[in-house]
Amino acid sequence: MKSSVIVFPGSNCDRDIAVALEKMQFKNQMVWHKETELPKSDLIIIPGGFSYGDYLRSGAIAGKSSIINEVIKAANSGCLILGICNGFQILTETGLLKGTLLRNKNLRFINKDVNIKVLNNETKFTSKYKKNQILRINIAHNEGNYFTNAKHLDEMREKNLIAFKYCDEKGNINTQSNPNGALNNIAGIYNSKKNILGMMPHPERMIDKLVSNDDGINLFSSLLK
Amino acid sequence: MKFSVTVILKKDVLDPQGKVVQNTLKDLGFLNLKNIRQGKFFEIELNENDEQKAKNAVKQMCEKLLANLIIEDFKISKTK
Amino acid sequence: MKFSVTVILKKDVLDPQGKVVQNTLKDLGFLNLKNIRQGKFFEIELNENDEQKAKNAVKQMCEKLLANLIIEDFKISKTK
Amino acid sequence: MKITNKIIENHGLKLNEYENIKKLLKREPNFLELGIFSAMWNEHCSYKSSRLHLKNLPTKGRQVIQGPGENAGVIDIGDDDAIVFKIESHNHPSFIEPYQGAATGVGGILRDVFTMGARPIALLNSIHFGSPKHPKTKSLLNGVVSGIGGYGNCIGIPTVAGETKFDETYNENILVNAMAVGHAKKNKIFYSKAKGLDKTVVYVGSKTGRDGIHGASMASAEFDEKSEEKKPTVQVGDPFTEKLLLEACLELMKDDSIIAIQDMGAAGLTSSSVEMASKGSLGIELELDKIPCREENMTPYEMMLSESQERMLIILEDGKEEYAKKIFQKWDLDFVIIGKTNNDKNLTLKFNKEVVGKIPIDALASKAPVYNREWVKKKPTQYKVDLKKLKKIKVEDALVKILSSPNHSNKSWITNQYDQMVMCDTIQRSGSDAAIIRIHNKDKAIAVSVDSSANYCKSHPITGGKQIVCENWRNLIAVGAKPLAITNCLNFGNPENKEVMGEFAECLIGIKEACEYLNYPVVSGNVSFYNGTNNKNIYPTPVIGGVGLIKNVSKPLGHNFKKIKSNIILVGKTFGHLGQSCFLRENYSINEGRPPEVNLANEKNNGEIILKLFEKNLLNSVHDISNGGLILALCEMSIGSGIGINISKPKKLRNILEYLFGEDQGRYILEVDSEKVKNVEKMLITNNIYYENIGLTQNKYFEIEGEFKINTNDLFKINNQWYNDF
Ligand SMILES: Nc1ncnc2c1ncn2[C@@H]1O[C@H](COP(=O)(O)OP(=O)(O)O)[C@@H](O)[C@H]1O
Ligand SMILES: [Mg+2]
Repeated sequence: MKSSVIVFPGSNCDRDIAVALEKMQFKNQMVWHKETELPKSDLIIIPGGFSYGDYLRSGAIAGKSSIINEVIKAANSGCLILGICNGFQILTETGLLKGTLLRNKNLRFINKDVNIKVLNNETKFTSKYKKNQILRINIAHNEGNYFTNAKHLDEMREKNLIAFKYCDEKGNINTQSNPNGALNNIAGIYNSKKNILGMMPHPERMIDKLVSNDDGINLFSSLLK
Repeated sequence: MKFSVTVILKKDVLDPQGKVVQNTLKDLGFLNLKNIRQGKFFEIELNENDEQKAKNAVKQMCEKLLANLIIEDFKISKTK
Repeated sequence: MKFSVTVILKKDVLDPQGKVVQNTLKDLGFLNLKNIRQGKFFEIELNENDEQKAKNAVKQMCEKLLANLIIEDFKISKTK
Repeated sequence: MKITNKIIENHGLKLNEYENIKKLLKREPNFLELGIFSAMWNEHCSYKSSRLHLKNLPTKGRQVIQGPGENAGVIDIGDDDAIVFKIESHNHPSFIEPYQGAATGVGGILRDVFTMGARPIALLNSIHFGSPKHPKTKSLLNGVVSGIGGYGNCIGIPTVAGETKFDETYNENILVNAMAVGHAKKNKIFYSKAKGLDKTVVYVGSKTGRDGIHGASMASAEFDEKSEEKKPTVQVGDPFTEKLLLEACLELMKDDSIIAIQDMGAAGLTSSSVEMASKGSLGIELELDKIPCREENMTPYEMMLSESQERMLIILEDGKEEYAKKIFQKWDLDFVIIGKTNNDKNLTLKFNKEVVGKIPIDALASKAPVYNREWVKKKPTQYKVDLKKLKKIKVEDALVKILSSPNHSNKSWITNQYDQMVMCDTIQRSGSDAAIIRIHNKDKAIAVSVDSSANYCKSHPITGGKQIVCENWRNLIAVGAKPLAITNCLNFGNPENKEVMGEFAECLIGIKEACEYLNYPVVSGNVSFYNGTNNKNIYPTPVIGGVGLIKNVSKPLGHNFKKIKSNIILVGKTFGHLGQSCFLRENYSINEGRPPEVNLANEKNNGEIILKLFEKNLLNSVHDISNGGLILALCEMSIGSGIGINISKPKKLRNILEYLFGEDQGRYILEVDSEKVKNVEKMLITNNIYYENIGLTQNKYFEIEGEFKINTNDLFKINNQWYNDF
């Protein structure tokens, strides 16, 4: 399995994701944003961080970089794309995923472990999880408040495109278990072909029991298959 | 030639920032505040004498980068 | 009564955001861009018919919350 | 421009200092030169009031690779690994503009660490605010916390520990101290000492603007009503550019292109160039036309004194210019050759081909003034607490009062705004006695903590000085780390006041004694004087940042109780000392009294035995006892876990309040499995350690027999209320 991690100026979870991919035996390459060509890959990851300082809007400027055109091409030809945190924001800015990520409801940066529920385990990203499994996973963002229009929300419900929702430890999805105000507690979504996943929580931070837990491992092992 | 551009969230988009600002202002005692919306503001200076061309360029800047048309509207006006 | 307020960094204060936006616009091919500065924009609606009073309230909002006077200047204008 | 007395004063120089400048130059300085002297001779850069006292601190040890005098201290943690760390204050800028002040404080201390070739791996902060009731406190707290987070989160370095305190003494002068810790290879440490003639001097990073001109002299002056007017000096941080600068510098450092490197911190280009030349006993010539400027028409004066952030000065080996330039271009950063080293031992400044300033380097550095300021000893207070004379209070009520007070409330409102996990090596996050950061790809880790005790230092500076070093040591021990070395940030009032100077001198005596006894040397630090307004000085607030080593890292114990029916063992003697306790302050507003005595021998013995118990895996959890005494420490262990306790009243002590709330030093609480108790006790006894078996953990209820019983959930709520309402 060949993976590529796109590195923008200001990306800062690039090393963390590379460590995770290597640990899971992916053949990984780091791709600097000024490159005009992507190495052949089965999986492209846009990591978290503050690309271009999150200036203007988070993800906006990275969304205009030359490498992103290559990512769009790859996506259209069916390559798997995973955007984590800032990566998710970049994917919405390019239009590969619909909707947008607004400022957190409390207007503060939030870093903590939260619970999320796996809504759809029939995708290339989540096949190793059980349906409705609850994961404990770290979030760290200023703009994670997912928003989209009613039509798109309906479409996502119909086609099962909502990947994860924030919930409490018992799996209840409600306002109390919503850390950032995201519409319907949405923590991650797919595009309609389900080859693109954008998520705010950081699976790469959950692969080592010494640091946290290993709830993120199955995301990578699902992809390996 | 100088332009000023305002970018603001579309009406049907949730505005967490505006809401917090509104509540804070109310707490500060501004009881006659009816509504406040927050957006971005740009002051753009171009090396271009043809007003139509300049305006067009600014419009493109907005469409390509400065505004996210899915959630935001923009307005351009010429300043002296 | 409606007002619009723009808040912008004082001259000489570093504007990291503006710098990155400017470079990106250049990269996108807007070569005649001379300068861009980014600020905040507010649309404020008040339940108040006395223009002087209303303006005063908006000014106070700016001073107390909307602008950081240490590094920012603000401008108020009445809109219809 | 004619240099008048007024101009001299505005530069923060005294008239006799000006006379001295003329003697050293053998002529009158011009305006640019005067500016440069003022930047180098002010308190912040010259350490003129503190130097004589700092000299006495212990700075050596087998673990020390580089002590004070460089950008940061360096210690050896075995194999080929070194840890580089330092703490710095950004008090005055943060009071004027809390977000940017705090942010640039973090940016500045990070540069100190990566200049030395280290990748930063952790950030800490110590922040002190005025009374929560003071009208400015709320916005200052908000601004400072989001500024610290804003910078650290963006650049991608975890902020893992700190302390947050409120006291009236900081109403008009908050403290914002930031500490950075980095990891380097022992044989790849970079220093600021220039070497060699005719070597290229390069400017890299952001452009120079008019920001922060005279920042260093602002940090060396008291505040008064007019300080609001000093606003234009506010610097804005750009963590995005700093991230690029960090990566570019570390990339260049992979080979041997760099002779010397120095970040531009306080007094910008002036102090960086002078320091490099001074350390290398060389001269340096700069062509100021080449400086990349952000604004139009900047003068040499402005360029030399600007404190624009995210800039570095590098001296390169011959022939490396092109190679280095490519790296900085890749990261979209300015890279400009601005000068050369020479052997005439002057700072020579050229502008438009003309020499506009020429000053002997030693006049700016080694011949800068050093003062032996007058100081007086603190008279120890005679005040003794007499509980009988105070209004009666129930244990439970006193506890609730403390737990819900701003100073003792749970800090997650703050720590949740910091990315603590990025880099994926944070083994123990905020909320415990010390944070633990694994060395990437290795089995070892470091523990870090920052501590201060201003009220102890105010009451009895020598004891206070000792106590903070010990408390910091104890916090590292409590997570199983062997304490190695410290950095310190000395926040004091006006040194021209002899009481303040006395507090400074005596705190340092205390720090020195404790560091020597514990073999806990000082490897870096920072002094911040003039914290006060119109002759009202803050309490003396030295802050200690410590680093310890965990050789074989495993899942940390933390201080949360793990099981019910474990034994609770109290290590160390309880005398019931209530002077300066938070019990008296929170419940009776009594600020008098002496701080608890520090017994260094006990401190050391108790700490060392705890480490042995760790090694033998005999403990379930550990917590040190500090502010609030035994009961508060027990509460903290319960709140995090939901597991309660059941302890009986002491038989010997006269008074239960003294027993539970006394702040006697050198104590720890251990949670031990019942099967292991024998073993633990045996080790304590053979090592002559005083201990008491005080009770057991139990389900859900926090209970002092015959006194009160409270649900741990309620304790949690009480402890978590304040910030949420804030
Ligand atoms: N400003 C801050 N930044 C990061 N962590 C903080 C801050 N303030 C407090 N903390 C964390 O909160 C916890 C409790 O702090 P404190 O009561 O000072 O601990 P201790 O008494 O053990 O030194 C510690 O883990 C500390 O690191
Ligand atoms: Mg502690």
